[in-house]
Amino acid sequence: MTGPILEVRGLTVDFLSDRDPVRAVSAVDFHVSHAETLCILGESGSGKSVSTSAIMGLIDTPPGDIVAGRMFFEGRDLATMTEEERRDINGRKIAMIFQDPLAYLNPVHSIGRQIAEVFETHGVASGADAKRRVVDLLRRVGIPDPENRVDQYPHQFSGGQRQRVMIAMAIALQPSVIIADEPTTALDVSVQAQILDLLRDLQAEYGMALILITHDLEVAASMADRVMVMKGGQIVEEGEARTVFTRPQHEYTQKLLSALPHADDTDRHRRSATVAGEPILKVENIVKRYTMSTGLFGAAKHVHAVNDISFQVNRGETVGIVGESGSGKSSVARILLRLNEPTSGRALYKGDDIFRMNERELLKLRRKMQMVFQDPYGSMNPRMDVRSIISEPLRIHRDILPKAQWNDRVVELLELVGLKAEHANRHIHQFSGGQRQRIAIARALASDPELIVCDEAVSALDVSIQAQVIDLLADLRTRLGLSYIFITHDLPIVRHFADRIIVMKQGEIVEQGTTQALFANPQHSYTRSLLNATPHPKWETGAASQLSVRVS
Amino acid sequence: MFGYLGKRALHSVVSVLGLLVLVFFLTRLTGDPSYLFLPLDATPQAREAFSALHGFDQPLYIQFFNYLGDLLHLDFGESLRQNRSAMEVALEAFPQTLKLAVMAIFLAGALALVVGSLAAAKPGSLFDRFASLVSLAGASAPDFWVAIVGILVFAVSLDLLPTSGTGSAAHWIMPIGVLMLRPFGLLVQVVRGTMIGALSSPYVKTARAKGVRRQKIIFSHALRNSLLPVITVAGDLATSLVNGAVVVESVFGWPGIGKLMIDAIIQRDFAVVQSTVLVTACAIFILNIAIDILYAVLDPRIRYQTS
Amino acid sequence: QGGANNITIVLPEQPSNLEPCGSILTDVGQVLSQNITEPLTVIDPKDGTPQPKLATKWERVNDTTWRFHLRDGVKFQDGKEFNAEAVAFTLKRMTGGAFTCNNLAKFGSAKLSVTPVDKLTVDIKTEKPEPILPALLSVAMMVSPATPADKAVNDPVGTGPYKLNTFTPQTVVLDRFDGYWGKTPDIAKATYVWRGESSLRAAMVQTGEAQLTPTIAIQDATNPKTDFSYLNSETTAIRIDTEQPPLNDVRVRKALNLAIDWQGMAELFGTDVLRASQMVVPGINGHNPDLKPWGYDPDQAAKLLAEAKADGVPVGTTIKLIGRNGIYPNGNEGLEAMMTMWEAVGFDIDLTMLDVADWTRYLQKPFPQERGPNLLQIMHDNNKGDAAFTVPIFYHSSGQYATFSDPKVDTLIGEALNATDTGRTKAFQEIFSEVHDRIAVDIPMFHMIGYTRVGESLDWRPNLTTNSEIPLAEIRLKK
Amino acid sequence: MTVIPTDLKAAQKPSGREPGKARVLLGYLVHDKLALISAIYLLILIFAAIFGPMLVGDMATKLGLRQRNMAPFSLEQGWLYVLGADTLGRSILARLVVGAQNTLGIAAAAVVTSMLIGGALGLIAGYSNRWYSQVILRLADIIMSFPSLLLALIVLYTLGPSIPNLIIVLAITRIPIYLRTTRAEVLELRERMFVSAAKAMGAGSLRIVLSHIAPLVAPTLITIAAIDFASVILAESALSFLGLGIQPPQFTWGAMVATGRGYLANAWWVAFWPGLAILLTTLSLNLLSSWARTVADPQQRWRLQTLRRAPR
Ligand SMILES: Nc1ncnc2c1ncn2[C@@H]1O[C@H](COP(=O)(O)OP(=O)(O)OP(=O)(O)O)[C@@H](O)[C@H]1O
Ligand SMILES: Nc1ncnc2c1ncn2[C@@H]1O[C@H](COP(=O)(O)OP(=O)(O)OP(=O)(O)O)[C@@H](O)[C@H]1O
Ligand SMILES: [Mg+2]
Ligand SMILES: [Mg+2]
Repeated sequence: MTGPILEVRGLTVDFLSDRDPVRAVSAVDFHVSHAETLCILGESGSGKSVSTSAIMGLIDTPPGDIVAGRMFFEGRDLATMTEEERRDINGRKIAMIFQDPLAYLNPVHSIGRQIAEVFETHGVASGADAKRRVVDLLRRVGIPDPENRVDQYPHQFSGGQRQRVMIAMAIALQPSVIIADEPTTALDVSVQAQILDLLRDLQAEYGMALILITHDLEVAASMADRVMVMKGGQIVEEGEARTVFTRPQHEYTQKLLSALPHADDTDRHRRSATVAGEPILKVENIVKRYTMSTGLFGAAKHVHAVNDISFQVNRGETVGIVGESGSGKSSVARILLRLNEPTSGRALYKGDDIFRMNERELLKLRRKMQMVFQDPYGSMNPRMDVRSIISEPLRIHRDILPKAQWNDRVVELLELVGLKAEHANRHIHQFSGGQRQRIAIARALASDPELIVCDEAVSALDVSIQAQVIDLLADLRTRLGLSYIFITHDLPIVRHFADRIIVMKQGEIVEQGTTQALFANPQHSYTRSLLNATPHPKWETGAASQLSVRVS
Repeated sequence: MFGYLGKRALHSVVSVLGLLVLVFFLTRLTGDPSYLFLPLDATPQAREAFSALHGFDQPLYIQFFNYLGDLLHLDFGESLRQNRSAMEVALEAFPQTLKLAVMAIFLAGALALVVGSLAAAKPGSLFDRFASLVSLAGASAPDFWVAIVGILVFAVSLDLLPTSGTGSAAHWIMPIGVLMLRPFGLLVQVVRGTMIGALSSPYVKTARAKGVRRQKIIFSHALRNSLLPVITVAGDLATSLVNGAVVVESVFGWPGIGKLMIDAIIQRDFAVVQSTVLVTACAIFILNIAIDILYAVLDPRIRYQTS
Repeated sequence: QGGANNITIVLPEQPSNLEPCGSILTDVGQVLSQNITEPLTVIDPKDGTPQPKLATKWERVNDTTWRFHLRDGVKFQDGKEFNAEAVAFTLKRMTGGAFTCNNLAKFGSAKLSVTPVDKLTVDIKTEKPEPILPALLSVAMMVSPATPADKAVNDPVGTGPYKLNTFTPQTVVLDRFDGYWGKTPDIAKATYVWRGESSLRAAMVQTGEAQLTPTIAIQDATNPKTDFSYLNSETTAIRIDTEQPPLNDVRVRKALNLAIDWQGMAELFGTDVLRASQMVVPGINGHNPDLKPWGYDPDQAAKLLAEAKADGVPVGTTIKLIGRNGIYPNGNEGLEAMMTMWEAVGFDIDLTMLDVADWTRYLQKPFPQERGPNLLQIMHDNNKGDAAFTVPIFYHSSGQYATFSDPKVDTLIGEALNATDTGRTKAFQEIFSEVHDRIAVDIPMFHMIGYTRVGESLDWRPNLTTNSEIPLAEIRLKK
Repeated sequence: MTVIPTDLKAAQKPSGREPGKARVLLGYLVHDKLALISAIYLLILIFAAIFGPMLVGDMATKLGLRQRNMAPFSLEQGWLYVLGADTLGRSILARLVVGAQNTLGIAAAAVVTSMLIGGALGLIAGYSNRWYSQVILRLADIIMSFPSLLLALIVLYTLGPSIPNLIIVLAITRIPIYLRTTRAEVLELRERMFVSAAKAMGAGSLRIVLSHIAPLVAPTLITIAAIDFASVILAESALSFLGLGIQPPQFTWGAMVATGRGYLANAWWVAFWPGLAILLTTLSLNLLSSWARTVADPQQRWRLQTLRRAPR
């Protein structure tokens, strides 16, 4: 095939209202060819998702407004196509993996049905045949026990599993172009490697072109043929992957690459200086089983999500939880905040059993303990503006701040997480994935908590903002003695930020220890496989060195 | 699920009993039936004889225990007017109403889903405006007004349909048409309202990215997500129809339970009131249980506590 | 439908049952009377006199006993023979008390005992003298001796020209009875249906879905070819509660009568209505043709009120005007109009519309405590030929509806009830003039008009009795 | 009735911080022509309800027995008779104006009461799993299966006829639909993530229900309420047949329609004009409620804004 398979020229997208239009993307050009991988890197909120959505025709106009730009698929102008032609391309020729899987999966259809719909829509397969293919796909993306899980609903899956469901949906028809918007943010390194391999295989097999939006430089380096860097709605740099990574031209790219946490760079880490204050949270033998009835009258089945877990968090300490996707990390977090009841076990917060608390004690606890949810979109009320969302903890716990200061506090928090004061008037649907995550963090900080449970809290942030947020969290930890339970799949970050690390697999803790010890001398085979699964730059086959080493 | 059903059934039985107690005592607060059954110029002695004959002279609680005793033998009392078993009267009328109500709700619901969804697909469009205006006008016009004008136009002037009564398929058209108006109008509005929200949710974008047909997006993705309030409102409307499509029944001479109940209430035919309430209450309770189950079927996130 | 001699009649309401003992109720009587069941006598609508039906003649044996001679060769529809035993059975069933017999109300407190003399002769004895027993017996529908005596039935068997085919919640169907003693009627089969809406009933006859409807509203009677009006034996009035001041003052009562624009009011009920001066229609024994109704004289009314006021009568008291919903067509509007007119001459009126049961409490003794001065909307229907069905209940101090006691009137009533022939007529006429001119005890309004719509294929005219019966045998088919 | 949309707004945006909020709303209103016309119509009605009796009060009860059922569109008797005369020859126009007060007052009171009570109970029944939510639901079942006419009679016999009693009867019978609809939506909403998030922040049940769930349920309730308005007006006239409804000489549009019922074939205007007034009122309320729904939904609000485009 000659020429690019997909080409975007001069795309400019605005979002309209009765105020000045918000320019999300401004005069963007890019293209991708057969069997090629284009990585889009860039600042959170720089227009990556918007420009790719525009290709799929997913920007509602109005309120969106495609001010300028043309898009070509296989040489044909997408704008001149009939709706039917366009529909036929979507899903069959171009597929998209969305950033926030919970919101983008239909809550009332089983995931099996949602994936099978791709086959049915394009007349490829239906009925039992479609179902068989769905099970196959789920197996390929690493969902355990796919025969049983096809009939379950999105809310019954873990964040990473949902993301894989999205991926399964996208690769179902081996499209010529896949647009993957942060496809691995919720995946642990081993599953991530598996998924990336899968994408590579597909590319090799079918010559699929891949547009990969990611903030993960390692992933980008390992996948990209070309790299494009965006900032503030514009492309600031574009070129061969190797060139961009090794000789970044634009100031932002340079900053981006240098912001990467450096594994061996001991003095730049943000672990706490003085390990171990007094223990504030003691978790003892927590077990969580989810009961699921299959069908309306079928027998109940159980999923053992958490199996006898015990650990402890000290004051001023960050406990990182890493582990396999679906290993029960979010479940633990939700249980600790009493959002789900544990099947058994105890959790003592400063000596009081969280699971035995009454309403009043719970209210007090929740002031001290906050959570950042894995799926930020769903965790915020769509009817509230950002100001109300962030100030809600202040409204609940009236003693924190006098009302007159709420507004200033909101603005201050927004700025701390790299957003602007004017964002306070917007609603949650008007933000990018990373911006939502930052709003969630700002909200968690609002009530001056003692312990924050962060569930993949920085996974959608580009490295520079990630660094800014981590710095902020670390600073609060040192100044105010905050503690964190930091659930992530991102090993460099835990290494950089966590004092102790817990490794989970299949609902159990397989290993825990101080960060240094764990990284220096992993005991469990799973931990070792995690540490080894770190991706390598594409242009450098077989080398064991890491990207971070190279850049520095 | 079975546990839940059993519990609901039990609760419902309790409610039915409560309802019967209420109806029994409260109806007797509404005056002496002898005034209505005997001619106006009947003598006081005749009235006393009437009360004694039907036990209205006994203290209320005794009347109630007698009633309960009879209930145990499935004896629901005699209609004062109709000289036959009250339950027989009620059960004869009920299917007539049920047929009408089911048809009307079903048609109104189906039509409203289509019209409401299409209106929501393009809010503010010409179709949307037109659909809203027409459906609302239908829903807020007085039903007897529509019924009588309908008869004058379609039966008398155009001679297309029979004026009233039962029998052929043509007899169904006007009663159902009139009965549908309000449910249709209300449901179109509810469907439209919830659909507008659902259609702008992210999962609809996913479906678009998959290349799913517009129709299917509307009806399978968005509609499915907005069905909950629709089902509830439809259920409530069905209830009020089951409870009596009084106007339609009386205008069109449809021998249904609504008219029967109203007549019985106005005439203080207590046994018939009690029996009709019992019959409709059972139907309503079953309907509500069905709706609750439907919720759980439609939305897997909904769970009911059985404990 | 079907054949040309099958007709459909559309009634305003469903017959609640078909018990012959309830035939005085309009809904039952219009189906049953003279069709399925027949009485011994029938009232001639023109002069109120009883005429032979199943009895061929009768005579008064003594003060308390009447002898009836029965028609020979009459059979019930179940094949049983009609004879003296059957009459005795019917009357015993009526008075037995095992179930409620509405028709008995017409007998008041009269107690009957029946003795068959021979196969075709019966003696009927009453406790007190009963001069109008033959008229009273026009409500006693003869039923087959096979009818259960202890409970009301829905499958009546009588001697009439039609027998019941089916009775369902939708229809009543009557078939011609071949063994009928009289002339074979034209109509072979009659189907009764019912619709509450007057305009619908009219439409059904217009479209040919039905051939006859006994009552339509005045505004629907628009086609002179098919719509006939008839004086329907109903008289409307306002009863004055004369025990309550200021209504106990005769000037106030007269003022009430004078304040109404009667001609204007007549517009509401149809220009054919007769302005009433008494509670019975012309043709009823005892009607006083010389009695002049009150006219419209608001000045006079105001003057009377002023006089009464000067004498210390509390004419400013709020008077409750109690109406009954749906009592007769345009009844509510009528009351509203009257209220406006009364207020115009200086009354203070408070209108309340009640449902039947509630309204009845005000109609009948014992009246509610604390009822205050009130005016009650009433309608009275006497189609039984004699003022005795009216006067005692309204005007005797012990009468069910009476709100006053006047010794003179009481005596007059006593005399009238025992009198016969012209003496009886005179006595009733005097009572009517007493209560109207001297006491002004109530406000008679109109003798009402009913409208029927009769399909063009039928030859039939309504009359005074149409409210209680529609004899199918009298309906002829036009050629 | 214009209270409804403003109420909703208040619920959506708790603190009125932006200056000129009324201005913004007015702008939104101007943007939706149908809603604007509705608002104007409702304002006129409210004006009529307040000042109507003063302006044409006497004319509404002035009899004209000799001009019964006078046909509309004639100015012979004066402009008040353009819509014709009713069965007692009274000016229909004057009666429409005077009747607005009682009609709107009763209907609004009944609808708002049932919506508030039903909504509140529905929130409780949907959100809580305690025993009382079962009790509430079964109570709703009972009300639903209790014949409303019987209820009316009981109230009539025990409490007597009066406008407050009338409102009670009308309100009680309408409660279940709000209750059950609210509950159905709450069942789904309470499983949403943002509810969990609010819980995690320490929000109590009351707060979650009122500030997170109620605003999302409100639009549906208001949609139902707007249509219910018509049914309540008509139900009211049906009750006057029992003596519980409004008593003459007081009257409502519903009562006017009921009077005209028998004249549809001959003097259509007697029932038509009040019927039209009811219809237009309901229609306006609905258009306005659908406008309010758009205002309240941040994702849809742009539809009412004058979008400012970038120059090309
Ligand atoms: N519906 C909307 N209305 C207004 N502004 C919007 C809307 N959607 C997105 N934006 C804005 O457009 C800009 C680009 O958003 P986009 O989602 O493309 O960012 P992104 O590059 O994908 O960021 P991230 O990495 O955080 O996901 C952001 O500033 C965002 O706030
Ligand atoms: N509501 C639920 N019903 C049934 N199963 C559930 C439910 N929620 C989670 N699970 C299952 O429990 C297991 C643990 O889920 P959890 O969300 O805790 O995983 P996780 O460690 O957070 O994974 P990830 O990193 O992918 O987010 C998964 O297998 C998931 O499918
Ligand atoms: Mg994005
Ligand atoms: Mg998780």
